[in-house]
Amino acid sequence: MSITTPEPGKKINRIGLEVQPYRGGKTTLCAGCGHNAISERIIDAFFEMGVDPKRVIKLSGIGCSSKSPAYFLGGAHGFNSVHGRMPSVATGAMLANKQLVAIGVSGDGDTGAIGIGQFVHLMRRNVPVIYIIEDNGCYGLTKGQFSPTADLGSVLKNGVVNDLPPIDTCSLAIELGASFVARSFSGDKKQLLSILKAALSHRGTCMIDVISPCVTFNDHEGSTKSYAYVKDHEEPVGDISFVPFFEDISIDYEPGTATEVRMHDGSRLFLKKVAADYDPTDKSTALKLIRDSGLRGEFATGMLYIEPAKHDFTTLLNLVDEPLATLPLERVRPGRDVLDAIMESLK
Amino acid sequence: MSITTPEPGKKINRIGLEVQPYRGGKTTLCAGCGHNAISERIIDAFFEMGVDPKRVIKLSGIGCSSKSPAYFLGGAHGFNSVHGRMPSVATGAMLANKQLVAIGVSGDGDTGAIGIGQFVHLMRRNVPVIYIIEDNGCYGLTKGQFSPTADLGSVLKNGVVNDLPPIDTCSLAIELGASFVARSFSGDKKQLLSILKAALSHRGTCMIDVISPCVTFNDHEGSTKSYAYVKDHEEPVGDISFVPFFEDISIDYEPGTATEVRMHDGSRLFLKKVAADYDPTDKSTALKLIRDSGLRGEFATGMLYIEPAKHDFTTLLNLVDEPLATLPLERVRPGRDVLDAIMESLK
Amino acid sequence: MPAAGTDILIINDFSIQVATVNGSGSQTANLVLLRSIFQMGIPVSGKNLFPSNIAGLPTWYTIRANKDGYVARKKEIDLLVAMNAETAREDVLALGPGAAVVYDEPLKLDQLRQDLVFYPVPFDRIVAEVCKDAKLRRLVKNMIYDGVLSQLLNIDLAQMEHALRRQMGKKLKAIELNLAALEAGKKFAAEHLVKQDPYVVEPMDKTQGQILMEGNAAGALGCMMAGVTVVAWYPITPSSSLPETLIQYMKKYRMDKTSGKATFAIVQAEDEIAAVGMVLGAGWAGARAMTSTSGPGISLMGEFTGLSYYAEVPGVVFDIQRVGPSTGLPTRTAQGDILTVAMLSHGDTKQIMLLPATVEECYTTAMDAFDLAERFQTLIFVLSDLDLGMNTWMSNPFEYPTKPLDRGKLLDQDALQRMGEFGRYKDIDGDGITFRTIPGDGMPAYFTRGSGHNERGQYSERPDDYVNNVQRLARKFETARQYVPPPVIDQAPGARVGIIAYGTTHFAVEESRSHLANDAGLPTSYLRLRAYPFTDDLPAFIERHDRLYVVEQNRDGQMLSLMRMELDPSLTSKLRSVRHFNGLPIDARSVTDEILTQEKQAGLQGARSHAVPVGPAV
Amino acid sequence: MPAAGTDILIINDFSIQVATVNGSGSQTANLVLLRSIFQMGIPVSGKNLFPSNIAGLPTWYTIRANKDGYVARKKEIDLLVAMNAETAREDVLALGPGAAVVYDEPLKLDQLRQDLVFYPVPFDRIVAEVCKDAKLRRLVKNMIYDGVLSQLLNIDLAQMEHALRRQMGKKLKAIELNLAALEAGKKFAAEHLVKQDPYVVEPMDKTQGQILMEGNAAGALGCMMAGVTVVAWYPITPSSSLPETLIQYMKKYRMDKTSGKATFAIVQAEDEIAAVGMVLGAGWAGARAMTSTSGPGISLMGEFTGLSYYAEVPGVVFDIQRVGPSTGLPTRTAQGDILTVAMLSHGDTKQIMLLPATVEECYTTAMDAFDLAERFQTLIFVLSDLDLGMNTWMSNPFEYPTKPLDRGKLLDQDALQRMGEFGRYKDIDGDGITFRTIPGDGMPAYFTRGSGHNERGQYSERPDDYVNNVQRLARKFETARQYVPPPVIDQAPGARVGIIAYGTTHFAVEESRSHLANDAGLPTSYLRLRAYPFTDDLPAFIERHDRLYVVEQNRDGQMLSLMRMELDPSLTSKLRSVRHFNGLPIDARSVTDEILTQEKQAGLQGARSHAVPVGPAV
Ligand SMILES: Cc1ncc(C[n+]2csc(CCOP(=O)(O)OP(=O)(O)O)c2C)c(N)n1
Ligand SMILES: Cc1ncc(C[n+]2csc(CCOP(=O)(O)OP(=O)(O)O)c2C)c(N)n1
Ligand code: SF4
Ligand code: SF4
Ligand SMILES: [Mg+2]
Ligand SMILES: [Mg+2]
Repeated sequence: MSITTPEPGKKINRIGLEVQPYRGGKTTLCAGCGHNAISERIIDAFFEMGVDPKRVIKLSGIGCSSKSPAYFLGGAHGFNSVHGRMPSVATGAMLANKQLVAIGVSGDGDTGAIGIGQFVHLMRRNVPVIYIIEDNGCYGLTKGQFSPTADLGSVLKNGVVNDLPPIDTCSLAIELGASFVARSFSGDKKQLLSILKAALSHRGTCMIDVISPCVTFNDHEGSTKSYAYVKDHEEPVGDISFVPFFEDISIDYEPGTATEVRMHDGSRLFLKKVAADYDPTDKSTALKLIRDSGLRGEFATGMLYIEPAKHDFTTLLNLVDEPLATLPLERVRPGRDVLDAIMESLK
Repeated sequence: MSITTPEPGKKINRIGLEVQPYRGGKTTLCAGCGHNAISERIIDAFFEMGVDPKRVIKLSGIGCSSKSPAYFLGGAHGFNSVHGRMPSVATGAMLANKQLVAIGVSGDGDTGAIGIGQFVHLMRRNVPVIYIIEDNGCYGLTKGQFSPTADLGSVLKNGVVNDLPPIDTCSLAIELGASFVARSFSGDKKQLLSILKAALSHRGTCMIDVISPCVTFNDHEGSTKSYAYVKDHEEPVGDISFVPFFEDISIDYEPGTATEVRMHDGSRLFLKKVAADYDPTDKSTALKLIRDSGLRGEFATGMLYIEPAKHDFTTLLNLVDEPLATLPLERVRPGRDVLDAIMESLK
Repeated sequence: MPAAGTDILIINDFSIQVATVNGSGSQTANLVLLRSIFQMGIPVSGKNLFPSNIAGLPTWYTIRANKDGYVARKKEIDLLVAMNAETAREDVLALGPGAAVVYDEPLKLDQLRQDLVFYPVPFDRIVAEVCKDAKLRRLVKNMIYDGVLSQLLNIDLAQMEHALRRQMGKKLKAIELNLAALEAGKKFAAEHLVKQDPYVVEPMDKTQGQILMEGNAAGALGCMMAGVTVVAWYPITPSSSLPETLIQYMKKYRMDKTSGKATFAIVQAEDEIAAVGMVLGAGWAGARAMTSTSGPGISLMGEFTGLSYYAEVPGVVFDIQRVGPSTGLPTRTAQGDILTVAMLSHGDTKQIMLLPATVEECYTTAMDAFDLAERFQTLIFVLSDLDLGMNTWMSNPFEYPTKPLDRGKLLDQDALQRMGEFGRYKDIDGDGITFRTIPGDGMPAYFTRGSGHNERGQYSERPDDYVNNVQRLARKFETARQYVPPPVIDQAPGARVGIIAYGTTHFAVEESRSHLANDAGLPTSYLRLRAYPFTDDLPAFIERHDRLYVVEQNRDGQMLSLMRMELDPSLTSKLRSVRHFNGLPIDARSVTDEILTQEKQAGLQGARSHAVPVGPAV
Repeated sequence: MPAAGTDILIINDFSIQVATVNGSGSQTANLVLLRSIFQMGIPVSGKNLFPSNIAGLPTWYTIRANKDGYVARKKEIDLLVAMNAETAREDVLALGPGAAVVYDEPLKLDQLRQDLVFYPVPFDRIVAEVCKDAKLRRLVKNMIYDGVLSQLLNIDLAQMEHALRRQMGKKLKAIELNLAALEAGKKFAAEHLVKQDPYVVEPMDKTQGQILMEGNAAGALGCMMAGVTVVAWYPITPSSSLPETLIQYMKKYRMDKTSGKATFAIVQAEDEIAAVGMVLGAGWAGARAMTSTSGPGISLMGEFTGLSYYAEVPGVVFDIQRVGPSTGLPTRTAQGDILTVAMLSHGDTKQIMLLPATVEECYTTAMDAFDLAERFQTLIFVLSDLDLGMNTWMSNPFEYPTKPLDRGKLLDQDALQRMGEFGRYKDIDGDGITFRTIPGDGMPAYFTRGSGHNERGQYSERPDDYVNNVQRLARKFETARQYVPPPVIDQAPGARVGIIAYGTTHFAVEESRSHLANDAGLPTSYLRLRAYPFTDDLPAFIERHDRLYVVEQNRDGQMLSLMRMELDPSLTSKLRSVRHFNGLPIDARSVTDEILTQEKQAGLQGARSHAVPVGPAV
């Protein structure tokens, strides 16, 4: 199996762009913050897939994580909105222009606490957004309080122990209707990159929970979201091989050892099975897998669930092909006859 | 198996009260509304369990369902708060006085739409509240729009078809940490009464989703929340026999055919198994059961999940035994020495 | 038809109140009654006073017919139709002497008072005769009082039939049944009732070519004509009928002819925060987007409103006001959100508000709102109310819009050249309004944020960047004064007293002015506000008068407060307050009485006390 | 120590600004510096100007020492410690002539200007000598500038050592290392730097017995002493340190001695809506409950605030204000939420606000707030700000409260007797405040609702019930005028000009008044507001003066707007506005300059323009 990754330097991608417009401003996050690594993978994925930044919108809520859209894809429009409400803003933007590619970045506090309501409904609607949770189990920007994804028994720097069960955002997303659900780790470059590229080929909500250690507040012994802990307890559910539609590569697996998924844009995703009963297109097994690894104190990473053919929200709404935002006057203002008819009916 | 149900009339209960203080104001809901039947079961359960109304608080959000606390337990304090926010109000009240018995009534719109965020966090905290969703798949009070529990393909009176998947509040509650999760039907007197009585013996969040048809807006052919449809598609997961702590009754089941659950207050719950692998104390099987019956187009009712020993939120917070609300001054204002010491440390 | 027992006839000037139970299907009968009078050429209005409940509680429907075109609520009920046993006693006791009562005979209401005219009608007996199917009787019964009134008031039965057919469309069976009831009612009245009250209808020509419509429907129509493409809403009384009517219009008139697909997206959001969030996301991405809500929703939209103000994202919010605070009286009318909306959200913010008074203005204001939203790149709040939104009003037919859409300052090559490098928040025109680009438009991208930013939209915490930016926002708000709809002014020659009002208060004021001028010899000038911020017309109008009454429907004199905040104290010292806030639409007599009382006081004393609002409430 | 190169010495009157990078651990060095001066008896304040970021961005810490006790921000920096390469150039260019700069030698800042005093220090070299472990150097390095300043300013090294030990507690290793750095810094300065600036410290006795504290800690202490039992909060800058300090206090001092259990519940809620919802649930059930937030949280609490107002449920909300609108500048200070809070929530609502200015008032106001919440059965808003909440202030030690808790009108037998039948909203005392019962207290139950209700708490849509109820609420608000903390007034004999301010603006005003009186010959009277609604002291004070300056830290003159809304125009015509809103704490010079400019104009012209607020912003 082989996927060509571009060398650094003046390499240009499929649509003739250098990596520059995929980069963003200089990060103001802490050195070593997991969020920075995720930004880099996002840059790589969009560059390698040849997505035009001018067609991309980047959205976020509030938090260290939510700042990160400023640090990638400088050529794209960005919207750093308010705490926990990125889902509604992203939904509105995609309704306005369904031709855009939306990437939303949130934090575990931004999503799990104040934003869980909008999260639920975005998943349920299967709005075409790549929704990334940069998950560090704490509130980085407000100095390290526990977030709702903090594990039971995880310990804060100041010794406070978390005594509430975590919200598993992947289970929730699967349960609620998201059609592409994955979990990864900011330190796992290869896996994260494959997932992001696959997400760019999917039409519908791609919910990607990326464990992303907070080096300043939650990277110590006793934390279950530290680099060390995550490296030790990550359980990939299988290798991911992604073949974009514009590459002609054949992948060989022994029959029965991998699931092949054909994506919306013609790309192909090969998911190697680790356990025999692992079926990433079946909700129940996906949910059980997550729960079981959780009970073992581990966390399953990789493509957890995928439903490539599910209708996304703009399709459900039967929108015209063109962006609503720029329909010309004659298509959005009915004629004089319509007004006359309505007036007549009211006389 | 036998449980004595009180005859009508001047019967008094265990604590010497007639049924009168358990009744409420005259209902202003539509004749035939499922919510009224639920109010009646609540009256029965509290009366039969001999819970003193003066120890009870009734809370709700906004909706036809949320009006119903005015129609039961007139002797209890009630709080009809704002739309979707009953969980936080109930949490605060129980922190103020953990000796109270809280019953919260919500609707599927109140909970599933605007209130889903607070719902998630109440479940996660396992706050000791009996949380009832009077679930009619629509917004009754605002005249019949779909709510997020409306089933895929269900049809409104005006012909509009629901094309979003429903939120399964029971699955969500189990997933999130509620320790007592049940589903019932306003038309199933016996089952609902047993569940409510068991809930009164449980310490922790009792999430009870009660399908409760809206006769005015959602009781027609094509609706999946009509009386007719629900009667046809209800799948009880098994008989429930509840033996309150103050009754000395023995129940005989063939070994292996029932699960016996010992409740917080010493009451006992016998759950007869329908399927061999049904285990109401195991999250995964409970979730699977719900999902599988859903896939068959049916809905499982009964006690879906129970975890009797799980610590409730007030226990987690290690609160003193007395109500916080009425602690005397000397227990809530530290002495002069404390202030002096603090002042000294700041000099 | 000369009435026995009365000496004078009162022609085309009365109010009818029908007291029923909600969910009992009286709406058809009431609309038929309203429409038949309207068709006879007499100005009318119809107001539904309903409970926050689905079925079983008291409801009152009030029709006012007035030859002079005054259609505000009339304080006095001239003719009561008492169908609701529960409230009948109280309803009758509340009437003024001389009023007439049509009532269900078994209620024996005639024993309650001597000073009224009573018309007992055995509804159950009559309905049993015309409607064999007992189950249908409840629905048909109401049509009987229409028949009775047709006889008593001299309303043309043919007009009632016409109205009924219109109402019921193709339901021929139902029409037949209802017609029979109508006729039976009329027949009963003709045979058994002796006209004793003075109220009669005579044909006129004052409604020729006019329409009957609710404000929410008119607003919806305006939104469609404004080219709205994204609608996110959450049900709430009295707002829901705006988006719900819009859905109907859009499904009918805005499906793309060739593809059969929708040129719009309408989403029932999970709550008001999500609704306004979607609006802002869509507005940011270039769509004309809107939501509609009422007080509780407004309170929830505070945070996003601040984002819209500060990050400059367009959108339209309809606030169909109801009685607050909190859940309040969801089915009663008020103008109580003025102050809250004007300064919605923390920090230094000011919101632009539009204030339609008529159904026609609901239509035009909706179109203005979208233009202003794109011009000023911020949320525009349209403050209507329950009375306007849900009740039935006469209007001239609406005009087809001829102006093109104002999409505001979208960056183009010309602007880019003038600017040098693109700066999203660079004020090159000096009006506080800057140029924006839209994702996917190929123009330079920028980063939108609710946090501090400089002219180029970059993150900044610099004191000077912050000050420059918020001062520009203040400048932009000043610019808005030139763009919002100016007030409508009626200057009475020589008048020393002025009245200031807005929204539905207009109708009571109009009528009160005629009372004041004709009956009390007090001519008044009138300024009707149509927007906040105020235009210069307001201080100029105040300047021209000695005393001005700000009439509004809230407890705290909210618009007066805004004026006091904004205008010079030498002007605001002339302002007095007339307030009406019991949930019923304001009526002319209350306004007149209160103004006359205050005028008398003004004659006696000079100075006024400290507390605002000046003057007692109506 | 006479300074070479300067003729006059300026003793105990200067500002020091330390420019570093956040996350670099300079906080210890800064606090040691602050505290050592304080310990020498000189009045000080310490203000941290930090970015909304965790590590790597510029941060400035400013210490002001002032023999006269003026501790507002000083506009001019007298001594800059430039540790941050990124901002050094700009920092130096912004200084006034004659200022001194201690800087990291490689930055070569002395080449930038001729009119400053430069003290180059080779920090890296010095730190390498005292700290072998390269990893620790970053943290220790800052202590070197303390040593340098000890030498340059004549700060007793023993006091620094004392402060350091206090700060570091039992970390002996770290103390040793830091002490070495301190000494090395002092030694370097003694050997290599020649004093050329005039600023020196001399021991005084003005801080005897005083404490140093942040407002949020003081507020937390007040809450604990007020007997708070339920706290629900959501993290947000600059509020978080209030609940976080409270947690520490409560864990230490409020665990039940016998059972070891908590006499309190503190919950990190999922957001601000839930936080205030929990507060209301708890308040309704009888607990003293509170939350603490900042602007964005306030915007989210609108709906619940209306419920609290209308259903009359007690609770306390701290708003530690930061710069809005929207996310704004989360780490900068403002007084920008005044208007929003005063009329938070739709419908006719008015909220009670308390306005502490000092850390001591944070403590006492917290206690007042809980008493008022229970007395008035509504949310009480305590409006502090970032400057007060997060910066370090001197204060007299706090007094132990002697008043019992005011639990307000809880129904008892006496009241029940006077009332006849219990009516939750029956006003038997005429003050608008009614009696409540608490679940579990055995008294009659009632039903609380945000919808319309009558005196007995029953659901009602009746116009009269509604009007009676909201008029009673207005009456209750009037009653509050007698209960809230009255303003603090300093009447200057013969002064024609008055100043009105509130909150942290106080410190700049105090100092400005001395400038105005002593340097400009303009004596001023001063009224410091401590609450809204206003007491009668305010109009009386205005009455006594010709011109009054309302000084505040927001763009729109928000408190002035409230006064214009409420007071008679004959009074408000005297009010002018002085505003400062760039995110930095207001300083005296800006106030003085602006007042003098406006005074000059007042001398020239009589009339004023229409627009509010009057006068340009600072
Ligand atoms: C309404 C509102 N409440 C609170 C805050 C303060 N706040 C900013 S970021 C944040 C939490 C961020 O946590 P998370 O989303 O996990 O992001 P991280 O910083 O950990 O990446 C909070 C509470 C806010 N900005 N807005
Ligand atoms: C903030 C807010 N938004 C909207 C409403 C209007 N509203 C009242 S009840 C309701 C929905 C009720 O639906 P549900 O909870 O299912 O209760 P049901 O009436 O069906 O029993 C809505 C949207 C409101 N009261 N408050
Ligand atoms: S505080 Fe934590 S989450 Fe925030 S930038 Fe630093 S490491 Fe990342
Ligand atoms: S509208 Fe529906 S939910 Fe509401 S009371 Fe009537 S039947 Fe019940
Ligand atoms: Mg986080
Ligand atoms: Mg419902």
